Amino acid sequence: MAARVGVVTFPGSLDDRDAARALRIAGAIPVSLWHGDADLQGVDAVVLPGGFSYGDYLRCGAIARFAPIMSEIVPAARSGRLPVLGICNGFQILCESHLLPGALTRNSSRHFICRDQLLRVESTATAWTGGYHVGQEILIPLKSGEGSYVADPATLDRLEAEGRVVMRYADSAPNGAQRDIAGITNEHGNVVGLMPHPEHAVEALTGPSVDGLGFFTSLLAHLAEGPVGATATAG
Amino acid sequence: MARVVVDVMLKPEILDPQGQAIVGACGRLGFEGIAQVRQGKRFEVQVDGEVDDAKLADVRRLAETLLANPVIEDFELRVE
Amino acid sequence: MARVVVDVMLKPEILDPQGQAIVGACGRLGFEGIAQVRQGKRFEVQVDGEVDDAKLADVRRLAETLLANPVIEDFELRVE
Amino acid sequence: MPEAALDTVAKAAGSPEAAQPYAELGMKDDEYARVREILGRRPTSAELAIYSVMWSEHCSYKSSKVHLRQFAEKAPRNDALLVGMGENAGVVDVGDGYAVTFKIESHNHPSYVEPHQGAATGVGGIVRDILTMGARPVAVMDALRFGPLDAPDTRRVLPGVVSGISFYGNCLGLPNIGGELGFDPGYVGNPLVNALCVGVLRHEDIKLAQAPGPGNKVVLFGATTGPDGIGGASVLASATFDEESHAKRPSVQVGDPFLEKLLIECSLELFAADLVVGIQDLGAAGVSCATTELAAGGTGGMRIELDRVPLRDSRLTPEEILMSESQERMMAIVSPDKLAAFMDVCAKWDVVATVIGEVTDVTPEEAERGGRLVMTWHGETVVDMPPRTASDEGPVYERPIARPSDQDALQADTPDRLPRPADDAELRTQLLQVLAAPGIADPSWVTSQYDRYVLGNTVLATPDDGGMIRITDHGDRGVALATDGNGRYTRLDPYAGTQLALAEAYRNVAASGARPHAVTNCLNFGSPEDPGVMWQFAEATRGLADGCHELGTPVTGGNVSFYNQTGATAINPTPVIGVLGVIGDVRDRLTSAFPAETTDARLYLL
Ligand SMILES: Nc1ncnc2c1ncn2[C@@H]1O[C@H](COP(=O)(O)OP(=O)(O)O)[C@@H](O)[C@H]1O
Repeated sequence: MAARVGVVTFPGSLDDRDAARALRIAGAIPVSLWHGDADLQGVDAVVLPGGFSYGDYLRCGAIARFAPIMSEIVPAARSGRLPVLGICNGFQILCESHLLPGALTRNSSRHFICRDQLLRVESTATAWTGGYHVGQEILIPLKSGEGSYVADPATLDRLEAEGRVVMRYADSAPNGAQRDIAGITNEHGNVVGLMPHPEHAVEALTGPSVDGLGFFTSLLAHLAEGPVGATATAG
Repeated sequence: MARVVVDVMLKPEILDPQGQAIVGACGRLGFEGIAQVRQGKRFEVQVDGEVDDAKLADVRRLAETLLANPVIEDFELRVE
Repeated sequence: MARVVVDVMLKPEILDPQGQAIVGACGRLGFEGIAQVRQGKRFEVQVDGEVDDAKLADVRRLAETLLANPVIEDFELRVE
Repeated sequence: MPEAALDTVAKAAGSPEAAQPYAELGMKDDEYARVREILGRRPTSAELAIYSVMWSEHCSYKSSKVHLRQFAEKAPRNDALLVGMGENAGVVDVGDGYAVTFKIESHNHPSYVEPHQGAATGVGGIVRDILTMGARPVAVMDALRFGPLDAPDTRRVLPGVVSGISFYGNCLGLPNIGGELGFDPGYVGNPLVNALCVGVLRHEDIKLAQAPGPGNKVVLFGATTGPDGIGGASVLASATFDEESHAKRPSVQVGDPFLEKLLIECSLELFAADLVVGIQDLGAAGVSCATTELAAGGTGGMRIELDRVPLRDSRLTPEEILMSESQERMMAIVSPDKLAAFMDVCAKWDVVATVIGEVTDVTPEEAERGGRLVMTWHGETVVDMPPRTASDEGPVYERPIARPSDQDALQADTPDRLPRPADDAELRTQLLQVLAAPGIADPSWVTSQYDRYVLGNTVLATPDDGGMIRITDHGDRGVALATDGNGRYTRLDPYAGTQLALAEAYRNVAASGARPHAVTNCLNFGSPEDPGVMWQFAEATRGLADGCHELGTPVTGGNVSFYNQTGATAINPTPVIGVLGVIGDVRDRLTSAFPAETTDARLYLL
């Protein structure tokens, strides 16, 4: 049976339909989850999509973190059970929820940046990147105003040491992200936060490439294999 | 080095969507008795040397032209 | 109704592109002697009734959980 | 603040001689006299507020109407047009039961006053127009004109405008699929910010601005009403921007794209559940416009309790509520049995919704007079007027027209007198100059601030000549769009210049592989009270109507922006023409670049 993957819609989510489309193309069944329902409907994994939840007025992701659905997602994700991919605003929500360390701050250019971005895969030991190979370069859109990843040096060192930097901007970070970090994972490898948008690179017609599909097909392969811990060590 | 703080707030008649979003969140998070929140900007301006009248006038001009948008915002200035 | 002001500033070690851009602009606009500018947020929180210790504790909790992100920001609170 | 005395209908009837500030509200003596004639008494101040905004140039098209008629009169026969001009936006059949609606609108003056918010609310306004037709907005474009890059004011205006469009459009989740960026000294004190939105709907989902069915409820939903842009409709949008209006500047409209996003999702859910009978967005003339237009489009009768309008500032007077331009508001007509379901959907999206009145029956005599709109304020009647006289029967002017005296000299001044490059080096220098001109050079410093990927259906966007989107998630049908305009050409020859703009947009669409289907336009001109400007306008509209006739492509809507001038100096006449095309299979689209895999291909110059 095809995997059922939830896509959460917060007020102000924008890329939820795109994430659902990407999952469908990858062969999963997207399940729409509403921020106000504390109910995961038994999904096998969750995508927190991009957008401007609550207008991002206070701080990106700061208000969405407290949505009822997050009260279900956070414990399941923290325990390593539930694979969660946070894209852009979703990444910000994961940081605000302390599922991932660090924070995302204003681009160093102070402008919103929409561009096709080359990334280098740094870790395949996650639920979402097992199908790539380390060192592979992929081209997917980056579109954000607050995409500059920051954390204190100790945290950064730990992330590096534990192999938890998942993607880096090839060349250099266009937004000022520390150590060119574009995406990271938690200690179990089930939670991944990524600033660029793989769901916008799943069809040759509408994306700069189809390189983003790998996130979603990786998840399906991972779910087919069994529990997260197994792949995390096998990766 | 001395510091001048410039507080910039939206004029009271101007819509403040940010403040509204926060009040909404307060309600959902169970913070009672929060009647209104307005969000503005705070600038900490470090000036070289003492803050004399001329410096202060400079910072005021800076606030008017750069830090605040007088069409929609008011500002206040104080030496700290 | 009483007002509690919450000032939120980026921690000193975190890059503040806004502040830097302002310092840069100061130079171009001929404002001399501006050594540094940092931009933060100012929240004016109106609470119902008096600001007693319990209310203040509430606002502090609000600041910690919602208004500021302790990973990158510090905050200060004062009754006005 | 002292409570202003309430001006009621009873008071108005008893004090015919009371002096009224109609001139300050932009009304002419004869217009005011006509209001008195219609009402058979002096208007109340609330009625005066309604007539002044509804009869403003901006809302009534009083100077342009006689010229715009030819778009319909000369319109080619076209079965694709499902809704023509006159509604919020035209609707075009694109096949398979789908339709698209698109329109371009100006927000020039507000963007000069406060560039970021002005441009942002410009996007917000056009998106609500499209939503109001029953469509899901799916893409935006922006056509911009500024003074020279090194003009001091350009430094204030340009970044603000771009950040405003970026902020609002990105936050709404609408891909920006194209636009224009032009520079000319004429736009220093008067930038042009024209925003286009396109939406997709099924044929059966078309919604109209009408209020049929006595007993149906009038519901205001969305943002609360504040003092935004009060007087803006008549002062800001249609009067010359000068020092004086600087001084009495009304409070600037601030956009809340987050609320607009909720409003979009909420409205689409309301439409899908068939919970609205008629709908109108609140634009420049706010409640005045929505109530008079909805009533006029229905039974003609409506009763409104103005004190029920939820306010952001409790001190607002009825007149101010009627003139407020607060953004992100809509008005719906809802049958009583569906009201509870309507309110539930609004609550789901955290959208405030309030019943403020109901549709009423009118007698045949009242219908004859233009219907009957009654508004009360805490029980006192402050408005009692025939709504159609405000919405449809405003003044219409045949403004004097005169070919500018310098037109011949301008046309005689051909490029022939310019020196030709003497050698290769000079040619090279000149070419580099042209390529480096900000209007020609790579605009990605602007376009990279716009999200072009969101919704996942963008097939072509910057840097291609036109934008193209797939209109459904499951098929391959798409539409292409391009906007073009050239103020210098149009100044030289308004008739031909407008046709050139049309032809360029048409070619851009055709070159993408789509078949041009419909035309929208935003006519940016100086003061209609200047006969020279009016001549330009007459020539431009004639050129567009003839051109559309020739090409067999109808004008489905548009917008007129007059009074684009600094002091007595008008901008170059700048009609911006948008063309929409249809493509059966977006996979057949053509990009502007040479495909990477082509070698040995031949180049043809047509
Ligand atoms: N203000 C704008 N907003 C969005 N896209 C724009 C804007 N200005 C220019 N573009 C896009 O940039 C590209 C190049 O623009 P331009 O040089 O004006 O094109 P053209 O060669 O057709 O005149 C086009 O894809 C155009 O749609």
